[in-house]
Amino acid sequence: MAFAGFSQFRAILALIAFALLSVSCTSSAAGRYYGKTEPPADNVLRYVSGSEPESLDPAIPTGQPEARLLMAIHDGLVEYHPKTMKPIPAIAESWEISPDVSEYIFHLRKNAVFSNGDPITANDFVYSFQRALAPEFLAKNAYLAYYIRYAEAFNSKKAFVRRADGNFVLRRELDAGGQTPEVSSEVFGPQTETGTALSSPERLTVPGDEKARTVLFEKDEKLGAITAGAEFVPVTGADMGVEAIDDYTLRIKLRQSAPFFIDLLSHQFFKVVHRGAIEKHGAQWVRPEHIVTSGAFKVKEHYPYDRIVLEKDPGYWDADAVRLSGIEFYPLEEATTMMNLYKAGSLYAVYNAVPPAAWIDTLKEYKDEYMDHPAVTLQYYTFNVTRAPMDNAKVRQAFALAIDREAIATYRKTTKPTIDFTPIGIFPEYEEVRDRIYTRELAKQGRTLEQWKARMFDPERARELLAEAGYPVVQSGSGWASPSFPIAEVEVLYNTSESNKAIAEFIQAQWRQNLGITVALKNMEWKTFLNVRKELDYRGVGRAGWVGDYMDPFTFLKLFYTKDNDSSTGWYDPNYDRLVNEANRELDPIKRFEILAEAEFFVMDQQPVMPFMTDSTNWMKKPFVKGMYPNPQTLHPWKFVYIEQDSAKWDQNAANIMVERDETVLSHVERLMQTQNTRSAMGSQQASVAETSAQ
Amino acid sequence: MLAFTLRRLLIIVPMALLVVSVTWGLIRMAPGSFYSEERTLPPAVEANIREKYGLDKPIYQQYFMMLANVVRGDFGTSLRYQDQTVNEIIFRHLPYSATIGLLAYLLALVIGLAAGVMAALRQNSAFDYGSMAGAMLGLSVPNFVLGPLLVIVFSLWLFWLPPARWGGISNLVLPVLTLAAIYTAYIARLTRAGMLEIMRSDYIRTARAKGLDEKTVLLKHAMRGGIVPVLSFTGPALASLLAGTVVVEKVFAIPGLGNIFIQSVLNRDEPLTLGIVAFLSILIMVFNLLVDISYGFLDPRIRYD
Amino acid sequence: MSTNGNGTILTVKDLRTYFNTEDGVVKAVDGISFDLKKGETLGIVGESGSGKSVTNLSVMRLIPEPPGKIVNGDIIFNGIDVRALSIDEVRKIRGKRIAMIFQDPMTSLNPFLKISTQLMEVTKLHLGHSKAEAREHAIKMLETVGIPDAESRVDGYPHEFSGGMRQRVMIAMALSCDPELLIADEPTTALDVTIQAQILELIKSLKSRMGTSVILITHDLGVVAGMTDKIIVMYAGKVFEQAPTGELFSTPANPYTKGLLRSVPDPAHEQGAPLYQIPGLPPDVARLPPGCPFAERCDRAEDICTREYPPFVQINEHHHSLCHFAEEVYAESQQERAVSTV
Amino acid sequence: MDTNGSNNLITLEDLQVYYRIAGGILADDKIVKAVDGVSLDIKRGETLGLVGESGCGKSTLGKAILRLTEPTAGKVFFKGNDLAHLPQKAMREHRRHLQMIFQDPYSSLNPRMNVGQIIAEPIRTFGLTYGESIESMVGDLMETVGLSRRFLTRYPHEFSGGQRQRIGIARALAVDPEFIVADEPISALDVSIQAQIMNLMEKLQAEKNLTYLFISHDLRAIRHLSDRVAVMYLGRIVELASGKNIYDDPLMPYTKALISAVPVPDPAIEATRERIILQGDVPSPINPPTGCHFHTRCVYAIEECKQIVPQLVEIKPLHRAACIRINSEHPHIEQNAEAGMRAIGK
Repeated sequence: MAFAGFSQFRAILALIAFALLSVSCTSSAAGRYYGKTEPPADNVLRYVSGSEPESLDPAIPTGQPEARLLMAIHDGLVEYHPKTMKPIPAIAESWEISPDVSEYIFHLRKNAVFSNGDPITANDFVYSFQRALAPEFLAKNAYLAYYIRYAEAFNSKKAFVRRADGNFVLRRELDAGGQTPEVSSEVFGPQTETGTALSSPERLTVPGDEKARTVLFEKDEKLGAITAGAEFVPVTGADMGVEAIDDYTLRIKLRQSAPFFIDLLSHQFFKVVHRGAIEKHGAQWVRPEHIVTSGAFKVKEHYPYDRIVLEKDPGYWDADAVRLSGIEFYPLEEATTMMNLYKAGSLYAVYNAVPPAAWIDTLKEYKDEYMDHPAVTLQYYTFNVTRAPMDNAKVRQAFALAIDREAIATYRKTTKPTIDFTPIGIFPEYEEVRDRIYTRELAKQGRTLEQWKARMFDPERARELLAEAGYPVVQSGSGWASPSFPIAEVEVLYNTSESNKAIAEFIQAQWRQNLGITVALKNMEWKTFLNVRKELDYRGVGRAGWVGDYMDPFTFLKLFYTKDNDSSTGWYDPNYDRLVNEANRELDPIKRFEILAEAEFFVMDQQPVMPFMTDSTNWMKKPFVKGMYPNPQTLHPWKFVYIEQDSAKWDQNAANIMVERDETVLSHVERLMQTQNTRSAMGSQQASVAETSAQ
Repeated sequence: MLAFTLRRLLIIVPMALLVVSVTWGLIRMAPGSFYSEERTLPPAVEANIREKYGLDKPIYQQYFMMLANVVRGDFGTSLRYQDQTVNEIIFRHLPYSATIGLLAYLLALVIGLAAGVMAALRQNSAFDYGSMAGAMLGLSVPNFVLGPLLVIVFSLWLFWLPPARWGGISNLVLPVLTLAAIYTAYIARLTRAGMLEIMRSDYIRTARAKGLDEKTVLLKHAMRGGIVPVLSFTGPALASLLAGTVVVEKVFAIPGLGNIFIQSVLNRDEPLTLGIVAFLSILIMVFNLLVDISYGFLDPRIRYD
Repeated sequence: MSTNGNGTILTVKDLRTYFNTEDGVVKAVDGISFDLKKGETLGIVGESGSGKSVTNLSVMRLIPEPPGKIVNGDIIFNGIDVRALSIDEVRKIRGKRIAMIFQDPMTSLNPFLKISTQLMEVTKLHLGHSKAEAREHAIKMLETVGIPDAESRVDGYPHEFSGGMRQRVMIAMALSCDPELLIADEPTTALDVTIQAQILELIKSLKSRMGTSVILITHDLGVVAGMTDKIIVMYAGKVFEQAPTGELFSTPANPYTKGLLRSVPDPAHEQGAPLYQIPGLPPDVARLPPGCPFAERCDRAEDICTREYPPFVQINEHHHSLCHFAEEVYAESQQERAVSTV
Repeated sequence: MDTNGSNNLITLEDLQVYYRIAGGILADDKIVKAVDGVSLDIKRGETLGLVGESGCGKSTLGKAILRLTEPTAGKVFFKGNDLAHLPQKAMREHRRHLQMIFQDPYSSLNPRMNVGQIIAEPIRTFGLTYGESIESMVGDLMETVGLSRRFLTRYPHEFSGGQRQRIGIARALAVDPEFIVADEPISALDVSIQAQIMNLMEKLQAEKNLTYLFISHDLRAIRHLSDRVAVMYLGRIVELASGKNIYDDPLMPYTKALISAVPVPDPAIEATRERIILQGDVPSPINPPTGCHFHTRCVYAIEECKQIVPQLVEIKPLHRAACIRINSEHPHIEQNAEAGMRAIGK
């Protein structure tokens, strides 16, 4: 028997396999539903959470997989609205905001308890925040809380400087530039000793570590002079701007104006934890046998890498409205495996971006199940502005103009083309304001909004810009060439993945076609890539993506804020910081958006990054699962989710799911929001924002 | 033989330490670290983390600290799953891999040996061609293709078996079949080749000349020699099967050691990676030793001195 | 079908065993006939590839099929037509009534099994021995073939024995059931001369004690000279000469036999003079010429030899030679003998 | 050693080759004395036959002379130079004069090289000639050993055993050696081919004035080819004499048995001659018998044989033997045995 044709043999096998796979995702298109569709009799939701959660401690993990899971077992001051993700009351049944948006007073409900029956009080929040921000806790999410006064100082082991007369050195004594404005020093809400202290002018903080301090003082003589002879008092958790005014009233004082801070509080990092359990069991308090939770569900079983089984907590303050009797989370990672389980009826929903791109055309046929909605994400390329030729804004603009974003979006199927840094379709009010401001700013330059929006694709202008930058583009055969362009200095760096590669190749082809420049592609393993990009060790162009942390444009725009920003471009401009500070001090949301839009225009005009698409949430759920919405982050507050046994009431067209009104869910949400709506006028604007976006 | 075993056992320790050291070096050479993420950490947090994990100490100190822990068999806690020790994780996930691996191994052994022996006996028969073509198929279809194929047929078309995850016996069927396929094929081919070689040997002619029937010739005289090559293959194979097979565990979402291993590497979870590497290298060395010892039982000519 | 006459234990008539190979049909044995009387020893001499081993494997029906096949001929053993038997019936003869020993005692014993196991299974099978009986018998047989300390060595493995000892074990095994015919296929080729002498001596003495008939296959004319009653010389699958031992050595009637005899160095002669050599190489059995297969190497070949296949000439009652000039060669040999004896 | 005026090409002085067999951590290493103090001369142009049973060390001795095995002790003089202690680099100089022919012509030829390459390899290695003349030289060599030049590009598997042995000989001849160790060159061959190879070796010796160490267990071939014969037993030379003397008048009981064991292709002789059948096997070289190694199988052995290591001494002119029971006055052991211990004057 001859095996000469071994390689052919393999090729044939591969073909067979491919054929079968294609069949598998098309064949049952005949049926209405994708695979087995039977609601479970046990009223337990089976969902896939992604990777094995790093920890069940809400203050530790940073990833989406944990976010999906932790919001089921831990409760916080506020909860995400299931559709808009704006904050709705949770343990805090209402809150008040100070006029300069730097202080919040939360009124806690009195019937909230932990899973062991202990009542949840304001002190539990104080403990939770202090624990999470303690430097030795090493929380990677700590930065989320840095808006809280002295939180960063505490987390970074800083110290106050106390003069011999007992007075602390104030920050403003040193701060000449006035970058971070002082907040109001009037106490808002109940007058307390701590409240007064928190409202006094911000103190100067210096490194707590003596060595680091010495180095700093040597560099900064002025600082050295001010602190000479003074005593250094370490910043403690108690110094932070979090105060339990009484058992059910919590004060949070911020270091700056931050209207978006309330959005942040829905994040798992700010959930309340049980001090007793933690002090008793240490790191192991998260084990199923020890864990004490505060959410609608409590942990029944946890088999790492296999499943986490939750059951409804009957003691939960909102338990009457919780409809699922339990949730099983499967920590899976392979998209195909998830889809298989979904098809086989063992999973009732998959999360965002699970359906493989190649299957999407087929999956779209299942209108009752497939969903597609803008996500709070942005895909963009960064330019390393610290190196030639990308230090030249014109080159950057040329590169950004030379790609056909519509084509990419069509090619990638689930994305929408984007040119600005805040993704479209997520903040409709901001977008409206932004168009107005852009028109104004462009007029100053003698340009129009239409011209600006033509940035979507303008190869001709791109070639002009490149020529202006000193790299003329000439006709070469049927295409273009830019002989003088330093091609060796530019490459596209991306982290290894099929889709990143496909996009990089697409963009590479666009630049070759429109600018006559063929850049090299370079891929790296994720962690390596992160390091290289952060250190600005790349030449020319780097891939980047950003997922918003909260529902405010600032979650994107902050990437360019302050000198050591996260943009991985090396771009920084103090004018930008000034604008952002001004915006965040503004309590009127529209005015605030105007200033933010001005800031966005400022940065996008300089083009340190090249946004090109916004991802869509593309996912599926069985029609009998209700109350799960394609919200921008596909995070589902589980207490609103339920399983509908009556097939007549199943979701019919998933595309309409956001506009259709599910009484069961919305009446629940409205009931909860009532407590906040009845509060003072201060709080009403928050609720109205939530209300408008809900429609 | 005792001396041989002792000597080999003694070698395992330094070998495992060597493997661990090399792995450690590779992890440290790879850029990035367990705490790096899309979002850059505030420098203060990063500094705190580095201090806590001793990353601010000189590299040789870190190496010797690591080595000292490894020698004590204490790999510490996982960097990612901080409430869990490395040893706990390994021994928690080993049974999943071992169950699948052992079942696949037994299946492969039974079917592979039987098919190999039959094919050798009926050389050039339809059975021979059929089973060897099957073996060829088993060898050339990678399990990341075979697994999904089985899933499509048995889970998504027929809805007979679950497509993934751990659970009841029905959950075991597809991963075990997938995993066993390639080993069955190997064993069948090795057995056939081994048996054919033995069947041509002089002592088989002697056995036949004695008037023994074919069954006795085969089972009593040919089998032992014929499976020697199988043994040398299956020993290390069993070690790797027990320790988990990444692809199958991925495809079927089995919480086995292979899966954990890959994750630990991707997470830069150094203690976990080192722990698994040490465990696997010891496992493989022990199995190789067992194979070498069992040679002695199988083949009286082999002596251990 | 012929039957064995009185006293004849084995008759082989016009045996032809062919092999299908990639090079075509190899006529490994192509028309061999001989009779073997009870108590007689037959020597079959030939170089490698001459078909001597295949002849005897054919007798035992041990030719692997495919690729081999006995295409023609009668094999009558004690009146039984061996070719007509079912394979199960053949197995009852193998090892019991006809036994074999092989060239290489290193590989002919199963290295994985104890000597006792290998010896006992024969008598358990053919003589219905119980385990204890078989073991006792095995030890007795080992003692018979001169293995010292048989009681303790019986449980050893083959590799613990020297080559000579292993061949003794093979002989013990072969003779366990007191066979009527022993086929010894190059039993001493792999052994040292001193051991060869021991083994030949052993076969000789056992044969006379047990009355076994023997077929001794060898390439060494020296070995058959002292051991056999008659000899068949094979070349390229054919019998070239067949004669009683004495006559074959004294008056060979075939140029090939003569050449073989002359090319063995004679220790009695001084060193120096060149040795007689048969030129050329043995033919490729798959591509035999139409004439005499030896013609190309034969120093007295004439045209007819390459053209026509030679006749099998009967010189006298027991002496045959495959040669166009058999009579002449015989006459020459007689003359030479007369000269040398004078 | 002064070899001036002597006709010796090779002189061995107390050559020893010991192997160490690792004993493991709990057992001592074992020593195999494969060659145990051999002293010999090989004269220019002669053939020295070396005979013995398998495992007696004859191949090791041959290899040790060529330094294919490192000698443990002793000296190997080649034209006055002690090869045994020469550094490898200096050894290379001599190596082309010292060649070897192997028993198994198949396994000693690289199956991936054609005949031309095989024979040319030593020529290139020693840089004897270059370019096109290599091919003509190889062709000449092939004809010298009786192979057609046409076979130049064929591969070893295309040849019969005898032809392969011719290739092996041609390869050895390629560097124009003076001394060839032929290690069982004919024992793997058919009878009719053995004669061809022996004749070829004799022819080449005459033409090229070669000196052979001819190692074989075939006493008939040894007798035919050798001027002198050395009989080896368990690492020691036990008898050394001319071929004629060895055969016509062997002195050592072992030699007698060896010669007697050779079957004679003549039924008349076979029927009448008295054969000495040795009992038992060659003892293991790991733990050889004390005294005279042969005493365990020797019918004439007496108590002293177990203790005294016999020296190889001249018993008759040009005939040396190592046996305490014979001496020049009483060279025949049968008579000594009959006469008992009186004969050796105890």
